[in-house]
Amino acid sequence: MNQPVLLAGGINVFKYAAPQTFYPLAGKMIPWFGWIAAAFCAAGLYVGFFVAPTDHQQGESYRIIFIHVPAAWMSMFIYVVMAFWAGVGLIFNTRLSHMMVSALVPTGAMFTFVALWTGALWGKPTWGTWWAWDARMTSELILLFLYFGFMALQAGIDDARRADRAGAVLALVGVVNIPIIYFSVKWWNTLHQGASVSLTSAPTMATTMLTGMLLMALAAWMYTIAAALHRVRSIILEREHGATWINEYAETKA
Amino acid sequence: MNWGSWDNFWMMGGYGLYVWGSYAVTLALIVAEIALLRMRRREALDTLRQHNGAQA
Amino acid sequence: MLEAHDIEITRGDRRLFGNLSLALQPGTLLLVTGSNGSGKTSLLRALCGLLVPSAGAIRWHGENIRNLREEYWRHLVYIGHTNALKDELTATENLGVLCALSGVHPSAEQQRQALARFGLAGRERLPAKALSQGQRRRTALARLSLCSTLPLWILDEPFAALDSAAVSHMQAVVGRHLADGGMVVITTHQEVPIPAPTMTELNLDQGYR
Amino acid sequence: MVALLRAVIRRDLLLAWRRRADIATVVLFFVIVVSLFPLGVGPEPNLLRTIAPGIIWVAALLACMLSLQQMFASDHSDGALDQMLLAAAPLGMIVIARAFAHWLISGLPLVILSPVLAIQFDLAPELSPVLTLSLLLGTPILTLTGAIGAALTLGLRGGGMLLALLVLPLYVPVLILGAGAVDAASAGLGADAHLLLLAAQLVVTATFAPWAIAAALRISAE
Repeated sequence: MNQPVLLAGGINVFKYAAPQTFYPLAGKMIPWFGWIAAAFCAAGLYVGFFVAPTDHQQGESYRIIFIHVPAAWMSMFIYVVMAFWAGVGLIFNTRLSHMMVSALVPTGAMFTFVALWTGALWGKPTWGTWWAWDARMTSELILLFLYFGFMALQAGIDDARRADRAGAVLALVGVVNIPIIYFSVKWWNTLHQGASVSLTSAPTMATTMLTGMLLMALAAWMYTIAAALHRVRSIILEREHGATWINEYAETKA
Repeated sequence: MNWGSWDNFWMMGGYGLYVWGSYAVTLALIVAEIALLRMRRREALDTLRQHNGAQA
Repeated sequence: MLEAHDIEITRGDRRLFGNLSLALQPGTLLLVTGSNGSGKTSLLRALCGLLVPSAGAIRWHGENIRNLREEYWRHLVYIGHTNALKDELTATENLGVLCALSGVHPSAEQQRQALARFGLAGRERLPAKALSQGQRRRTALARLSLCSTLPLWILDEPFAALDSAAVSHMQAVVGRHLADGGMVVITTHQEVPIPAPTMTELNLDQGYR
Repeated sequence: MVALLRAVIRRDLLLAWRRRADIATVVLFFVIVVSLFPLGVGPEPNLLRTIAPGIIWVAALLACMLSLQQMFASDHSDGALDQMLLAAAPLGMIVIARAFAHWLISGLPLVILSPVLAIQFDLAPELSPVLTLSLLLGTPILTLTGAIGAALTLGLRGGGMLLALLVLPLYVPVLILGAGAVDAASAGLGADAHLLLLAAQLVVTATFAPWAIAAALRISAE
């Protein structure tokens, strides 16, 4: 069975689908992604705080955007990537893709929470309230519930194989439902006037603002890859404890 | 450079609480996630070594 | 015919067996033996297609059963160690549903006769919860005499909880099915001789590691 | 195959009839939850009229959840589920038959009761049919979506709470469209758009959910 791998670089990526070849490769990639994330983050923060001008409507409070928007993007993007690996895992029956799904979930939930938290802190000075039943905020909250549901389901199943496959079905059902949820919440929101303030009507963006946001988004992306690779390595260690290479490896690591 | 002084920087034009509240919690969560990641790896390795010890 | 090629079965972290191959020709009885926990039930569930082997393939007339699905299942009767009876339904109603799921739709009279042959005459209208363990087992097994047109029978401990009369009737039913060119897979820990044209015994305690 | 599916539906209805106390529990739960709200928020008629659709819909979601826990559980423990997985008809079809039976048993009673509960909340007479129609279109979606969760959590410890956690977020669109239909009608906007969207969602769910349920059942039964 073939299995595409996260990073295709023109080399034969299929042989890295086996956990024992993937494990050292991932180990080599983690520091790279980690440092690239840190560099993007530093650049993004510099642009965000020292280059981007003050917004004439919102003053300095808009600077929350540099984490709020990237976190919100990542929260949704990670769920889609999860669903992709879940589908690959179900179709090609590859253990590594299922492990990748489980490795992505906590980071996705973290970004979802960050998006909600920063949304609330941005909402207070902008709308005068911590929480508005705005379409984006509400969908983000439901997305957080979907992440929690996924984690609870996998935690509730002892058998790794069943946990993988049940989680995969749930991720696919979730990803089909996310757009439906989003549009229904939006529809509901427009019907119930009053909470119609939207984060999109926020500042007309200066180019430097956009640059800062994109840099931070890239940082979040690289961080996610590093975190997921790190976690997938732990999952491999937990799951494959019968394999000889794992046992030998554990001895070499003090 | 936008800010005349560090004081102004931390004040964030009166929005310091909101801006720094956002950044601090995000930072705390990322630090916590990294700590959890390392803990999980250490625990996985410990369990493996115990398995190996039991077999040897 | 039913074949298994180099199958390996893993439950959780435990590898039950591997490199197991078998072929079952029409008219053959396969007796699966082994100690508790050796994987008899798992093997049967894998042969049914309920459990996917971690390696290897199971074929029905040369075609992988994973692709055949209901094309395979319409030739199969599986009776597990649970009887699949609903407590609130009568023996006849239970029998009717189980046969219907196999794609067989016997008349009320045929069902009554099948139950009678298994010593359940006069109990057809009792809810299953009012039946004893042995009677429940016999109700589940009565399905076999209605599903004799389905060539492959996979039976998990069919003789458990049966009295001697029922055991000998079961022997006869299985014997007739084999004589008619059917295939039967049975697990048992009892010594029950079955008149089979050809019989293979598979002991899961030996080899297959 | 038709005879097979008919036998499955007949079995479920027969079982429900013999266990009618279970259906009564679901219906009573629905009525009690709805009746508790006026005690919590006060008997002010205008307020009650405003919140009625939302309350009745939320109670319907919860009642549906309650009944879903039993949809596959006993069949899983007594081996009847294995027989369905090995049936001579596609599992997706059997799942549709079972979902239909489940809806007849625990969805339809809620639909039928809703006009009575609407009276409790003094809902305008012309809104009551809208509420009933929205429930008629929405409760099958609840059954089908919930059955995915029920199949995934089969035999797990804490299955009931887990089921709620998995399924309730997925119920959001149904709740919004269902309760929204009545709100829109009372605001004079007409409920057609909501009801049409609900119907569309029913079609989509009925097309895709059975395969997800079937896959989940095979995974859980392995």
